[in-house]
Amino acid sequence: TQQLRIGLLLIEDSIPFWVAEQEEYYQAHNVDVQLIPFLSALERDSALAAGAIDGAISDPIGAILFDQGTGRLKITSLGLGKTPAEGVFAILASPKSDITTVEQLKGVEIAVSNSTIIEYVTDKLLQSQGFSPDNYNKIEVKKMPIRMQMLLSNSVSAATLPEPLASIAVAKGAKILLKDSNAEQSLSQTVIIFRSEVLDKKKIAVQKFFRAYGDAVNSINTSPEKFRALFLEKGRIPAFMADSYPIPVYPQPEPFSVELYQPVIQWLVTKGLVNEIAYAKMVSQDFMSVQSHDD
Amino acid sequence: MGRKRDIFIAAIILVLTWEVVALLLDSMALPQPWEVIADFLLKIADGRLVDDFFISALRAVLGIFLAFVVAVPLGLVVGAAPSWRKRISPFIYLLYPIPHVVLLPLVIILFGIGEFSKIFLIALIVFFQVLVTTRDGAKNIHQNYFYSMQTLGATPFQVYRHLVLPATLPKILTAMRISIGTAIAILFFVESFATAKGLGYIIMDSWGQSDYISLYTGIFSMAILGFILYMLLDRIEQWVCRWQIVR
Amino acid sequence: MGRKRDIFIAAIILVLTWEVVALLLDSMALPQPWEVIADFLLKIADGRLVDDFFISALRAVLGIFLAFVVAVPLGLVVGAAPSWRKRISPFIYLLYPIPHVVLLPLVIILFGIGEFSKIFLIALIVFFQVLVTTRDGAKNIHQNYFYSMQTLGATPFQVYRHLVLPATLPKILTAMRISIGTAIAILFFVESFATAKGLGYIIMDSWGQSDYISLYTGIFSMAILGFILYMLLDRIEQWVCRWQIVR
Amino acid sequence: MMIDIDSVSLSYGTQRERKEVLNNISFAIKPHSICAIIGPSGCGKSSLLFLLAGLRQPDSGKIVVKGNPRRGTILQNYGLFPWKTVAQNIGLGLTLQHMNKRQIAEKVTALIAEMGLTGFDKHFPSQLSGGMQQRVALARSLAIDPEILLMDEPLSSLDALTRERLQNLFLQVQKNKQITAVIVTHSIEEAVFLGNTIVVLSERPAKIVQIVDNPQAGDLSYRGQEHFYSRCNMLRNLLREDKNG
Amino acid sequence: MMIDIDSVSLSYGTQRERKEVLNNISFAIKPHSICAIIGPSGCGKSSLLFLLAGLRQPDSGKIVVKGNPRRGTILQNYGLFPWKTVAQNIGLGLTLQHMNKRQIAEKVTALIAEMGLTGFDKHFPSQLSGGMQQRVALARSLAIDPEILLMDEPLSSLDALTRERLQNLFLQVQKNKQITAVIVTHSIEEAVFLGNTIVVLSERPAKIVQIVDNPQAGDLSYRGQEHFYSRCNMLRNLLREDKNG
Ligand SMILES: Nc1ncnc2c1ncn2[C@@H]1O[C@H](COP(=O)(O)OP(=O)(O)OP(=O)(O)O)[C@@H](O)[C@H]1O
Ligand SMILES: Nc1ncnc2c1ncn2[C@@H]1O[C@H](COP(=O)(O)OP(=O)(O)OP(=O)(O)O)[C@@H](O)[C@H]1O
Ligand SMILES: [Mg+2]
Ligand SMILES: [Mg+2]
Repeated sequence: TQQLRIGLLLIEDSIPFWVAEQEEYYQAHNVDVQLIPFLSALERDSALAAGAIDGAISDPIGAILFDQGTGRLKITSLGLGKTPAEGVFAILASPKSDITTVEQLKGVEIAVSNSTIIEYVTDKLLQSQGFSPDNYNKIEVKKMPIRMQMLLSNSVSAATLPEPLASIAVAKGAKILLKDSNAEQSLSQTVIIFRSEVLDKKKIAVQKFFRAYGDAVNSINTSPEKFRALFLEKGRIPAFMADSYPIPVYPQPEPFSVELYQPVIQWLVTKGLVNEIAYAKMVSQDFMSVQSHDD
Repeated sequence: MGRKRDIFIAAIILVLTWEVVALLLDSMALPQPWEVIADFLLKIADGRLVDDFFISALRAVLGIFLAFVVAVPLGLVVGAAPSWRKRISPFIYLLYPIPHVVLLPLVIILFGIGEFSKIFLIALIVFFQVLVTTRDGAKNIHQNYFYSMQTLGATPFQVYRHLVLPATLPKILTAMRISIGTAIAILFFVESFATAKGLGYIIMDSWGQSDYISLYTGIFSMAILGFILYMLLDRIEQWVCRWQIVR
Repeated sequence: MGRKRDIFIAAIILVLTWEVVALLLDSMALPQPWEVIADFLLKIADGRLVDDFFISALRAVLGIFLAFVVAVPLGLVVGAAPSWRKRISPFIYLLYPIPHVVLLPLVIILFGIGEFSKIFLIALIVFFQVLVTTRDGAKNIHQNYFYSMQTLGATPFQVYRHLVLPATLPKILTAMRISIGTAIAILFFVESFATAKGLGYIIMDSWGQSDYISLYTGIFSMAILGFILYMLLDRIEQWVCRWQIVR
Repeated sequence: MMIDIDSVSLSYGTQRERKEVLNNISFAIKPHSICAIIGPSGCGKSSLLFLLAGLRQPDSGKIVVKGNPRRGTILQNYGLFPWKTVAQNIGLGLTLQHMNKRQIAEKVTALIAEMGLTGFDKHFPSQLSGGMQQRVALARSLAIDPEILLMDEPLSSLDALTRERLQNLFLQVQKNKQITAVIVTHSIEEAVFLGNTIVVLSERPAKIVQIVDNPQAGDLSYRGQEHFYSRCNMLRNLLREDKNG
Repeated sequence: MMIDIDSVSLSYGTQRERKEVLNNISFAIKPHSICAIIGPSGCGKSSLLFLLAGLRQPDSGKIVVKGNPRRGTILQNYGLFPWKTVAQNIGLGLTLQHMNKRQIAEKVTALIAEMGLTGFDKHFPSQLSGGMQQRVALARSLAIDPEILLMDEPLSSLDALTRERLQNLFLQVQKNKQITAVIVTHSIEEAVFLGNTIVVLSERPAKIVQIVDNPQAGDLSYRGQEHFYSRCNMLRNLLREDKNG
């Protein structure tokens, strides 16, 4: 059997992968999947570039930037983020600042990580509030924990953070100004990506993988509490919100839609980070067609 | 023993300073020492930390070992033979100042994402520090010693064995000290991929969750790991450099 | 001059090796040298890279300077005075092996997000390397020199000025070499917050975008920056250590 | 400057493996006189000089020097600083006393000439021959106008003629400046020519074999006289007897 | 082992600042004889020995040694290795020749005894007195049974009695093993007692003042004879004249 090595970040989006492993769905579908944890996108992308992993969990911005139109990888499936409610990002104000409304963000420096989903969500959220790009300044802080710490110590007045850091920051007194879970449309998603080469050579294995993944999604959605321990561990949920943290409803794997793709590629093109890449070139449709809806 | 007392006093002073600074700053970014020490003891007691400790120690020590095996002989030759020095130094000067962690993708291509890549990355970074220190040490050996060796009809290998190596040994030990510090300090980087074990992983993971108590438990463990290695090294030094003590 | 030729040959060999490896691996993670050099020249020509180069150079040099100003005098005293050595060494051994980059949040709380925090972080990491090297260097000064100083009625300060400092100078230069490598190599870390300038920023930014050509342009620039600093240092060494050359 | 050495003992090594080097040594050195110390190689002469220079403390007994005289010391291995030039080495003691640069330069130039080292002021010690290094060490200790001068085989690497010339020079300086001097030497002739008193030490651990009064010492014509040779022979016999019996 | 020194010249320093040290030196050393070299301090004796030992190359001229004899060399500064014990230092040459450990130990023990260093075999050089270090250096060069022995002031730090004893020992070994030896010395008496030929060098740059044949050298009774003293005086005058004229 062919082996698939999949790079995972320790976030709640990757729970189905772990559930499939724990429940032995991979064996059931006769596919050998090896899950490899990474602590940040940087190391994951390095492994991907090196060909040491076949697929990974990522976000659309990261995936497109990695590919640059070269066809090195394809977005194979949507993970979490089909609906706005599944959004995990928030723009927060420092506990010590007197910013309480979105309007006050004008002219303020907001800590983000350039050319990532963080910057994307920040732009989208603020522009949906009628901000123009020169209404606000972004300040680059690559590392998430540092960004949060800078926010809490008032080194910056505002910052964009994902969960669970956003919740931790709130617990420390930071104020949420905007959340993408409150947006009108989904701004942030996770996606499952595979290297094109793998999709060619191990097509069957990838299909089997998605079937196992689908089984895991079903299991979680049927009895989420059964997997809370695994969820808390692999999702790295802080202890203080362990019990209350809602386990999301995971969608079945499905192709990344044009509606979700368009705004992302446009933002990237406008920023001059990539040239226009056709939807069909970046996104694969093949692997869901065989998906059996047996729930 | 006076030595034990000195260490004890130093530890007390450090913890007290830490406590005072923590109280003054009153920030989650610096928890108080007792919280950290309690967490540390708890995790040691229930065995969770022990594995991490040993796996990190192993990675660091193997990385250092690998670096030394290559860098010390090379450094001795490059330092002691002016013609080699002239030729090899430009390579060192061009290759040392690049941030080797950035070569991670390359390392992964060459060695995969297993243990060896981690150890290799440690070795790569430590390698240059050892090479430069050994080279500079071997360079400063007084010419008269070479003359003495020559008059005794030593072969080039014997010159290294009986002169260059022992004369450079104190500097090699310095290099070892620097390596220990470096190797442990970069664990946090090499343990952030394809592993869920090790002090570096603990640190990066807790950092990502802003769990500063665990973070400092990791730092605290690293300090202890380094300290143990340093104590071992001081023992070794006392043995191999006896001739420097007696004078 | 033979020296220039050696450097030239080394550069050629490195680029050729790189080319061969790049061709063999055929991976996006290692672009070919000509792509990188073209990118480098282009960015130099249109001035984009020049700023980054100088700002990184400045940060590295200031960080090293700051570390030396504190670590050298301390290292000399700790190395040359056994009573100090016994007392201070435990602090070094406990504090050196922790990954200082993890203390960044603390540094930001103390010094804000401006330039000084960056320079301080470089200084902090380099500090221990300089301290250990200087200390070990000062420790190995032969007792007879101290006796000579004593017979001439030197004050403690004069002993440092006329004996300990010049005798340790070759090791301080070694420390300087290690520092240059380290300081440049950690730029990628200290330039990842609150700045959009510097070779480190370029590297992290391109890495994040998997833009490996820019990434290697950054690495390439760092190699050149380090190389320039090393050449300067060799000049300085030839001057201050004349007495070692003539023998 | 009276120097009083009172039942001094010294050992080296650890508790487990002690080597006794000086065994209950007592003698006095008269002000403005020269005391020569002779004895077999390895007996403890240099160790005794270390004690006199205050570089080590005796295990028991004490050494009393009245007042706080300026001491010049020449150790057996020259003790020159390799990173300083000849001129810097010679002037070091003066530099440490914050004498002004011009005065130092004058004094150093004069000493360099007297030592026959003209033209070598900018050389480093490693560029000198053994005998030249020794002369630099001598010049360095004379530069500070010492009241007490302690010398450990200061002329051992010099050829016979240079040695005699520097013995004469030393005598002249010693008389002019009223220096109290101790010279450790393995040359019996040198001891007899220079030493107003000659302390003869035994094999290790060094005990005093005899303290010889030598009133004619320092007389430039002494060297040729028969009396000089008989003195030398007497000392030689003293040493030989100690060795054999 | 015939050694032929043919119009050898040597300078130190850079193009800009050259110091000529040896100026056109020619002489031959007969097989199995002892050649003593004397001359004023700093004239170039050690430099000449460096050339003989093959440690430096002359600027012009050449040095011819027939065959490839084992050479023992004692440099002026002992050249002991501080990280090796007395026994290890003495045995080093043999270790380098891969002699077996037991044989080395035997030979070393015998030499240590002859040098009067018994009990110090495990000491490091820094724990020895100057004269003891010099004896270790002598022992080290004798250990390898050299065919040619080159010695730069090998006995300069020894007291008169030890020095005489070791001169006698050296003579005995030299005769037994038919060693060709060169000894640089600043003691005219030593040169006359040991040197079958005595090469007298002038002040720097060293030229040959005279080559003195000294047939009685090596005769143990020579030292007491009147002829011995007149030889010494003759050499002293040679040196003095060169200096003054
Ligand atoms: N490395 C060097 N660089 C420059 N000059 C040197 C060097 N070595 C020796 N000299 C010079 O060469 C001359 C001869 O030195 P050498 O050591 O041969 O003298 P020597 O006859 O052995 O004197 P001594 O009796 O004092 O040992 C000296 O003037 C010395 O300054
Ligand atoms: N640091 C040391 N550790 C141990 N033993 C030592 C040390 N220094 C000297 N000794 C021993 O002390 C004894 C006397 O040494 P010292 O140097 O005083 O002799 P000396 O009379 O000056 O001999 P020389 O005439 O050979 O210079 C020697 O046996 C030597 O081995
Ligand atoms: Mg002595
Ligand atoms: Mg000489």
